[in-house]
Amino acid sequence: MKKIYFDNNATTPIDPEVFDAMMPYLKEEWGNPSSIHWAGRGARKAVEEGREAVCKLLNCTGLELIFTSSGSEGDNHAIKGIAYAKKDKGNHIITTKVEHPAVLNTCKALAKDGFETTYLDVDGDGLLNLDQLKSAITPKTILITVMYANNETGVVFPIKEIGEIAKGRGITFHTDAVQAAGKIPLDVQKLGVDLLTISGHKLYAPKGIAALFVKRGVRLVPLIHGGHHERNRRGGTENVAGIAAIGKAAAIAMRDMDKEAAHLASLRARLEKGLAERVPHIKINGHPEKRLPNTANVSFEFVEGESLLLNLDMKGVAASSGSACTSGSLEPSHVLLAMGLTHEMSHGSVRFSLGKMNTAEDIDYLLEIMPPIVERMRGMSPLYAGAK
Amino acid sequence: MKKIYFDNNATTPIDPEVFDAMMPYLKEEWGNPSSIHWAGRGARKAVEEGREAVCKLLNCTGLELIFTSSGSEGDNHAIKGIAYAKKDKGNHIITTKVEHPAVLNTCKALAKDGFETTYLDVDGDGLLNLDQLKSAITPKTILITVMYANNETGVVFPIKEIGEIAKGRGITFHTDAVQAAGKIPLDVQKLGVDLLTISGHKLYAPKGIAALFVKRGVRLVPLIHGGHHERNRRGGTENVAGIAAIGKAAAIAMRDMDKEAAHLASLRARLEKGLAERVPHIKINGHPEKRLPNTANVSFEFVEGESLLLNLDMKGVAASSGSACTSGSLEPSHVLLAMGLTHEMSHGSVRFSLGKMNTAEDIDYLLEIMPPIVERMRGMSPLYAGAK
Amino acid sequence: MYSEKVMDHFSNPRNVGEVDGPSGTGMVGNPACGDIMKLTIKVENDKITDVKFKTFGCGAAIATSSMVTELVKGKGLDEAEKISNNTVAEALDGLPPVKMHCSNLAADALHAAIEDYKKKNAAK
Amino acid sequence: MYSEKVMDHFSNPRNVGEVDGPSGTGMVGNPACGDIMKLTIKVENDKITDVKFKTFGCGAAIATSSMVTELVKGKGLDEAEKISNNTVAEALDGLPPVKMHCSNLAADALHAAIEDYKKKNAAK
Ligand SMILES: Cc1ncc(COP(=O)(O)O)c(C=O)c1O
Ligand SMILES: Cc1ncc(COP(=O)(O)O)c(C=O)c1O
Repeated sequence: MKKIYFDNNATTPIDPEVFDAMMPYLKEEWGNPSSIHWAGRGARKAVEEGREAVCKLLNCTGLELIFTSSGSEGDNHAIKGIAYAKKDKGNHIITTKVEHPAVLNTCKALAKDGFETTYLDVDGDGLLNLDQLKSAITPKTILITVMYANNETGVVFPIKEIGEIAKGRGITFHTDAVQAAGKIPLDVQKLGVDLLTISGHKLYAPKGIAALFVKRGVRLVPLIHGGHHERNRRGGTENVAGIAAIGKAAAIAMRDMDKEAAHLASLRARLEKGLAERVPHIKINGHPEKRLPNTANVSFEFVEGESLLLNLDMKGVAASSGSACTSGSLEPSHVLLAMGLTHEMSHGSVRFSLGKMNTAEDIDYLLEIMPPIVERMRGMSPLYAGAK
Repeated sequence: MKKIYFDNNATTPIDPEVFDAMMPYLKEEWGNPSSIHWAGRGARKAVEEGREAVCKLLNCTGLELIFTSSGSEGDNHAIKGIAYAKKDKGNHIITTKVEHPAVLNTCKALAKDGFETTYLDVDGDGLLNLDQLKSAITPKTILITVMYANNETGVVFPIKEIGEIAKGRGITFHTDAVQAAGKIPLDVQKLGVDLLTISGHKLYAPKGIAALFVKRGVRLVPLIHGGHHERNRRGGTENVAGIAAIGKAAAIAMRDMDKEAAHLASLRARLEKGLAERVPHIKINGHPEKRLPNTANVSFEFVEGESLLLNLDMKGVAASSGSACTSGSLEPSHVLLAMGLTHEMSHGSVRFSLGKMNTAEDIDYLLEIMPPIVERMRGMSPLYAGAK
Repeated sequence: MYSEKVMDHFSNPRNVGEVDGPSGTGMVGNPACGDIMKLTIKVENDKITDVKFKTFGCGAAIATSSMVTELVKGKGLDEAEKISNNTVAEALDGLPPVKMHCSNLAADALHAAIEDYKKKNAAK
Repeated sequence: MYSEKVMDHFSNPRNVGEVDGPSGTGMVGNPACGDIMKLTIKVENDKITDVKFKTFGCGAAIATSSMVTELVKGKGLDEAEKISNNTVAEALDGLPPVKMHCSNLAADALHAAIEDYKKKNAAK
């Protein structure tokens, strides 16, 4: 059966170049980078080269990068690390209602330690109101954490502007750039952020490796205490193969991003236009322009998302509904609800997130199979009058 | 040049069977285990099979196992997780002076939050005094964390006895079994522990994957908040390939442990006996019997460890001095100092930690090159009268 | 995630639609949960002679709806009333734990339809 | 970790031992740090005509000891006194940062030896 993967925001395939780059570290060069003997030297070199490559993508120095095991670890490290480091200065955090659970649940957990969080609204297009942000700031505000791009809708937030607001007031600024990495430019100097999270497995590298940028001079409490690794900022023997992989993935992203972004944008346009032409009663969620080039979030009125996904899966098409991370739960997407969608429309949403392996033929196949699926499911729906 | 690896406590090579087991998840099965479509199903299956295999090694149920990224993360998760979960009950922790930095530095960090830690002594053989442990317990003691086997000397602590002391008093008991796993039996039921840490890269699996056993009913605060992964106990997309790898490694450990332990013990005896016969003024550190079968920690009087390691490395032999994790520092081993060794003797220690690929020929090669190296270095030493 | 039986009922649902001139109608669930089921039954001589469903919901919701119609077709009302959500889940070889609460409403819809029929009948 | 020069001096250390009837002896370092250096010099006409070392310590400690003996052999005392630990590290193409403080004592040992020589000489 055909297999078409439209779930690249959940995780990406591993790029064959990345696979090749990590192999030596699973075969001959399995040493511990801390060892001074032959077995450690190759590993140490891989760690430093991987660091350099990721630093190039982010435009930062090696001293400013901490390798972590996941985007979630990076988000936790950044948010808890700053909160505890600055707790004498204040206890107020500002974030948004549409963050990933790694951010939202970390902020919630900090409430038990006396931290208070303001969750900013988004409008119907998924955009923030920077005036609301400004007026949320209090003398006790120590941290703003706002994602660069939303995983469900692809909506991109104005990180540079938020950074300027934060800087003027001495507030530390973190951005979760897990979905932005590799899709839109990610220059920490230009963005003006203090901390930034990325994750390998959204970037054609494997799961289990990620990185956190921490601007020179920004102090934070470690999340994982231990040995001298990562300059005493993150204990644990380095995931050498993973670091080689994310380094390669970063280098590829640097090299190919412009080309890939154009490719993705054109496929996405084909998909959205095609669906709108073929399927009535749909809504494309998120601001039409201020979005990642690869993400299409579509609500199909009168039907429920999971049932669409199962139908798509039966035809070999992988997509998702809500974020993959919360697909184990039954709650409708908190992101779409925050954008003002009804429960029905939120439940009826499907996310198509494209990747660099996708082709125009993939889109055309989807456009062929989607209308009858939607029609069939609507025919079963008690909410759909048109079918009677 | 010959390459002989005697640094298996720092990290192990990846077993070819383990390599093969993880490959599918870096090639075709790169899906996100949370996804409900085809790409997620194979990944989900791998996670569940990996979990089962590790559970078999530990003799626990799947609900009791959390996959983590490193032994250090496991130790941090266990110790901070229990400390914060039980902080209303008390603020006192008991550990030993010879733990890994992942434990020691976590306890130190907790001091800033009002937790107090008692660090138990060891004697000249590296053993604990359980009476000291008993009398260290106060009504405020919430956690005992004592390693199963020491990474530098291989000394094994009486976990079962400590577990009985803890249980009688309602104190949670964690053991860092990173070095024990695969070398000595590890049955959490028989050991009577509440939490237990293992790490893949000490068990012929790759770096970046590890696991924490948490006994049913033991509540702890997550270290990494996020999505619903690992039953809401550890956010972050699962390291699927890593989990497949540690699962395979656990299955191999189950299958081969008895045979391997005998093999290691006989090689280690050959090494220690051979060195004692050929090199004067040496001391083998740690209790002669209560040790892992693979670890030989030897102090060479009058010379410094690093200079021995460099000489060994020039002959293709990889060993370490102190723990690999602290080799970036200049401090003599805290473990050997705690055992009462002088600074010179601590500085003069070399750890040979054997692995399943080692052979009698490897040992004989070491026995051949070691005496002239020590002699040469002693000839340069101002502390060595014999050479004058 | 789902058993083969669930997938069978999901992809080939039995008795979709609404019976003509239903003797009773049951509608349960709500949009917040993401599951709404509408069951219509035809009752003759205290027997369910026809039954159809319409469902807005996930795979489990559709499969349980389909299954319940198979289970009750031709059954007497007494027997039909004994069918529980668990009966339905078991007939499908089980459901994922996360789906047991929200999406397993088909028997509720059936009971609502029977009650509706009884109310209408009592009124006659 | 170490430069080639360091490894060269470590594996082929120059001037190991103690000079016969030394004009001055310098001993620096302590066991806690893991580095102890003993430097003996022969001085004739304010020139260092011979110099030898004995060192207990890591690779850096041995290489710096060896290097300092090369640097001062045949030099006048004035010139020798100007040699700093940094001079030695530079002559070795640098040392790992972690080694700069503890293990880079060779010039200190040299200065201690010169001082010892001067003290002895003044006493004469
Ligand atoms: C006893 C012990 N605990 C914990 C660790 C940390 O394990 P990891 O490197 O996987 O974080 C090690 C390894 O260095 C160890 O030997
Ligand atoms: C925006 C965002 N942040 C954080 C994460 C968490 O990343 P990871 O799965 O690497 O923990 C994800 C991925 O699910 C994401 O999309």
